[in-house]
Amino acid sequence: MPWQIDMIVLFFVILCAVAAITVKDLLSTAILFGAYSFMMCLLWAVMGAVDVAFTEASVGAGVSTVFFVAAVFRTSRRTKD
Amino acid sequence: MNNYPALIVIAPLLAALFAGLAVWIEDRLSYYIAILGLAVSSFSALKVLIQVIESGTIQYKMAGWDAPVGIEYRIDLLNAMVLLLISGIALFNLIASYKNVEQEISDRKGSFYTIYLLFVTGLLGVTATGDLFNLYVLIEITSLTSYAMVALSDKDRGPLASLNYIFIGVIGASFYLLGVGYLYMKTGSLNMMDVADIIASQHDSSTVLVGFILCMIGVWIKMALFPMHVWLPNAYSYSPVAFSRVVAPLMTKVMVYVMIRLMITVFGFEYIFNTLHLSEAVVWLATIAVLAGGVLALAQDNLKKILAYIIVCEIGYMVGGAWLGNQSGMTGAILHLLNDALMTFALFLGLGNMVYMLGKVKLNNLQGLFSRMPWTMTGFVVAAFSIVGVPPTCGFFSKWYLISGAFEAGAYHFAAALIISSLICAILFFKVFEICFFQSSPDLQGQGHGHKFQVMAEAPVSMLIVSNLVSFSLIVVGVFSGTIVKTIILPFLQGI
Amino acid sequence: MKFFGFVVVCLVGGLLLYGTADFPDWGDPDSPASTHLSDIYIEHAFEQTQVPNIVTAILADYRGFDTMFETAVIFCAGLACFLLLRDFKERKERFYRHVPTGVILHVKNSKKALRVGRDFEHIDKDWIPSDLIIKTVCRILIPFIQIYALYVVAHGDFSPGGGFQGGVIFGSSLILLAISYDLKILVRRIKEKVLGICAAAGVLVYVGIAAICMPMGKSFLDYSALEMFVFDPHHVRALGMLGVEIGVGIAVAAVMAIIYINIVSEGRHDEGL
Amino acid sequence: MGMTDIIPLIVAKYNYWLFVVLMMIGLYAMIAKNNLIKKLVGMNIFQTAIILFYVSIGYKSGATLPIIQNVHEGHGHAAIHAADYINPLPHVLMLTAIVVSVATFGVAMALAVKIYQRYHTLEEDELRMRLSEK
Repeated sequence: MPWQIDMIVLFFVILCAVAAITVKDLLSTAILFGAYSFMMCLLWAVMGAVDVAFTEASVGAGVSTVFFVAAVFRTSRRTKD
Repeated sequence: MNNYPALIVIAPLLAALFAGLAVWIEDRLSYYIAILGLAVSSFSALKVLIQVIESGTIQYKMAGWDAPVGIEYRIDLLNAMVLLLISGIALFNLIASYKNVEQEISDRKGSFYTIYLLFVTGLLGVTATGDLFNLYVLIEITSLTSYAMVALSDKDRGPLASLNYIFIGVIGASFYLLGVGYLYMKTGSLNMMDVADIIASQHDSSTVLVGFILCMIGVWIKMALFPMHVWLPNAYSYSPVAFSRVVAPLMTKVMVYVMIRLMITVFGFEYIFNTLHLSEAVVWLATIAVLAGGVLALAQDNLKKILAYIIVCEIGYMVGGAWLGNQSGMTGAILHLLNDALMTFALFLGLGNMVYMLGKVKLNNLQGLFSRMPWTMTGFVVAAFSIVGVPPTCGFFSKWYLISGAFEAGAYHFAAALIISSLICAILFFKVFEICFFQSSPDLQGQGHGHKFQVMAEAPVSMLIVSNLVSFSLIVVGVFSGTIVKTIILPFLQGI
Repeated sequence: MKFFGFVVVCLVGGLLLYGTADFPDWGDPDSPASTHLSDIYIEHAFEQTQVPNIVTAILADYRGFDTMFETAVIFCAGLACFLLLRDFKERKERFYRHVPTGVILHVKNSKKALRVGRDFEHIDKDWIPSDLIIKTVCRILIPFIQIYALYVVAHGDFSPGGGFQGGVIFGSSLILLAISYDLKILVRRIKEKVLGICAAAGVLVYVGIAAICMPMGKSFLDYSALEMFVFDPHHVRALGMLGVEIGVGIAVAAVMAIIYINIVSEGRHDEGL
Repeated sequence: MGMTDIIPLIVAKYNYWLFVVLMMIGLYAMIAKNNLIKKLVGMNIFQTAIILFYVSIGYKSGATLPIIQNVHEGHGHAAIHAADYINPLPHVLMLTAIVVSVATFGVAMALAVKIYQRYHTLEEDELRMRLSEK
């Protein structure tokens, strides 16, 4: 498996992670978090862990993000950092 | 086919699920299901302990697969003892808790018992398993249940304390998982015995070293060793009393058990004490933990918090004893694991009775308690004596082993810390007793009855029986300490 | 706190990097992890369990004991959310919409509840008219998502997937129903009681199948004890795995819905996204 | 050491280095961030980084997915070579770990909602202020 693909995806994963924790709006964090999970899922698919990738796609990028949005809906989007 | 080892863990799990179903049919049923499940579990644990004493280590292959391929339960003298301890304490606590639960969480009893059973299942599984990853999953069950419980009771601060507990708990469990990953990297196996065989030839690997450190830090966080203890006092004082009575004696002790298991079975003394040179640092850490726990306990004014900090102090005893690197120290640590679980349980039973009758347990609420709740206080005093280490209660004997181990190892600072902390505990409890004994309750004093007679307002009989029975067992265990050491602990240590 | 965090991160990061020094290369086929147990599983899994997806074979058979507790963790999470958030008190304020005219009424006293019928409907506080396109598309999609979820559960032996993934997908189809229409419709269609019972019963299916093996004379979870119950003894392990995967699927789907409903309605089960 | 030596070293190890970086991003967010939800995001990054680590352990170059091919054609069991398939064990472990992490995440979100109900804020410093007022 070409390691170049792995490296590029990994770069995006780290980018999404940093963005998710620095952006100053929790709804944006939720979306970036979903993107992060999906990038992670791609990374695992590249490494051949299809079952794990499938689970992450349905859980991390799917249901977790929905929980996240639901919680933000019931709390607030405001964040200081 | 001998299915008792599996039954110890499965019975409470099945009971939890049936209790979870019973919530939707009839709430009261769940209590009886819980009692039944834990009774089966305790009985199996007793059977297993007898079998292990008679015929040695039992291996139970889950799904019928041989050890490194499948998951195995490997029950030797140490975990047979701890299993009986856990299931017994959980059962007795359940008997004593009926009224507490009615009082505190009457609208969600069924769910409470379900969570309680799942928690006990987790503890039992952690103790019985011989597989590193299975251990992680079960630690997560115990953690998740305790997060829920901490948030439940105290409506005010509970949720925040629980969320902080989640953060620390996740870091602890993740460090452990990461450590297992590092070991897996070098060994390719997850079974404890198998991993031990493979790393025996890789003692100089930095990966194994980091794996070891990560596992230890994870377990220390989970057991609240001193600098990592911040979550414990809040977590234990906010959970419902019926739950804190089981989580306080068992959760930390089970983590101490995990530490001892990792040290003995997976890494081996040879690696820890001869290849690494960490033991002195850890004994110093334990010394600081013992002293800090004692001092912090002195500063509290709430009985729940005092007891929580005493636990922090006791953890220092066990960690220090295990890391002294000699037989007396390890014997002391294992014996103290047993004794401390019983002592803490007895103390928290007394606390539960007080909470039931008084509501709040700040120190100035406790005035005149000796005359109002004499039976509760009898049990409480015996437990307190045992914590201080007065013979013939069991606390004395384990401290004896620990101190002699400390002298053997030349760790005089640790021995000194043990003695100082015993003094601190003595001061602390006499302060409590003074309030309970000499000062009479203010609301009763002013009523002008003419004579100093106070109404007895004792907790229900079921709670009293359990609390006095457990306190009595402290003396029994103390008297039979020699037998326990000879039949269980020494054969275990020699069999390594 | 920032400085403290930075110090901790540097220390831990340094420790972890120190540990990587002795790692085998990434992707090295001869690393201990890829040779010791892995080879046994790869070479024997199919022959012993008749399941081509080795991950499923390990998940539900060799290490099925882990998976059982994993399902218990999920059940526990659902129960915890229920226990923490569920609030049986009704909201005092209510909002109604007069359907023919579109006028919205705000009733502050809960005793003066309006009768919900053809004229009035009970609506959320932050009600916005639902979009016809979204509704229609979701109505078409949901059955397909559910069938796909069942496929993922049933086909987990042969392809990626299994009870957990299928359960999550099924649960998300329920959540989609709530998002596209209204939380009330979901709660009305699937009662809380049904979800609660499904969550416990799903785990019970797993533990039950595993426990039946004990009185049959084999150890816990040893599916080969179930030979007399199945029509095809050669595939007894594969069928046992299918059984437990179905249990996992039921439990997970129910728990996902429970968590979502409780979070989004703050435990009141009346209004939400 | 020329370029030709460095690249294989980087290729061999970069995955592990970057997993450490990712994990430390999560840990830092958990410790240093002020908002509870941000901390939760950090927690999730921390956990997924560990999963990434395990999945990286399982990767084997020159091997394919751990699903046995051609089962319906070949009747014998002889044709399975361990070197052809990726190590499946870490995948199994990580499925469990993902489940555990989503369970924790759900409970934590429920707690966050409950904290907000009570204090109308999720910022730690404000929460601390509210608590000390009482």
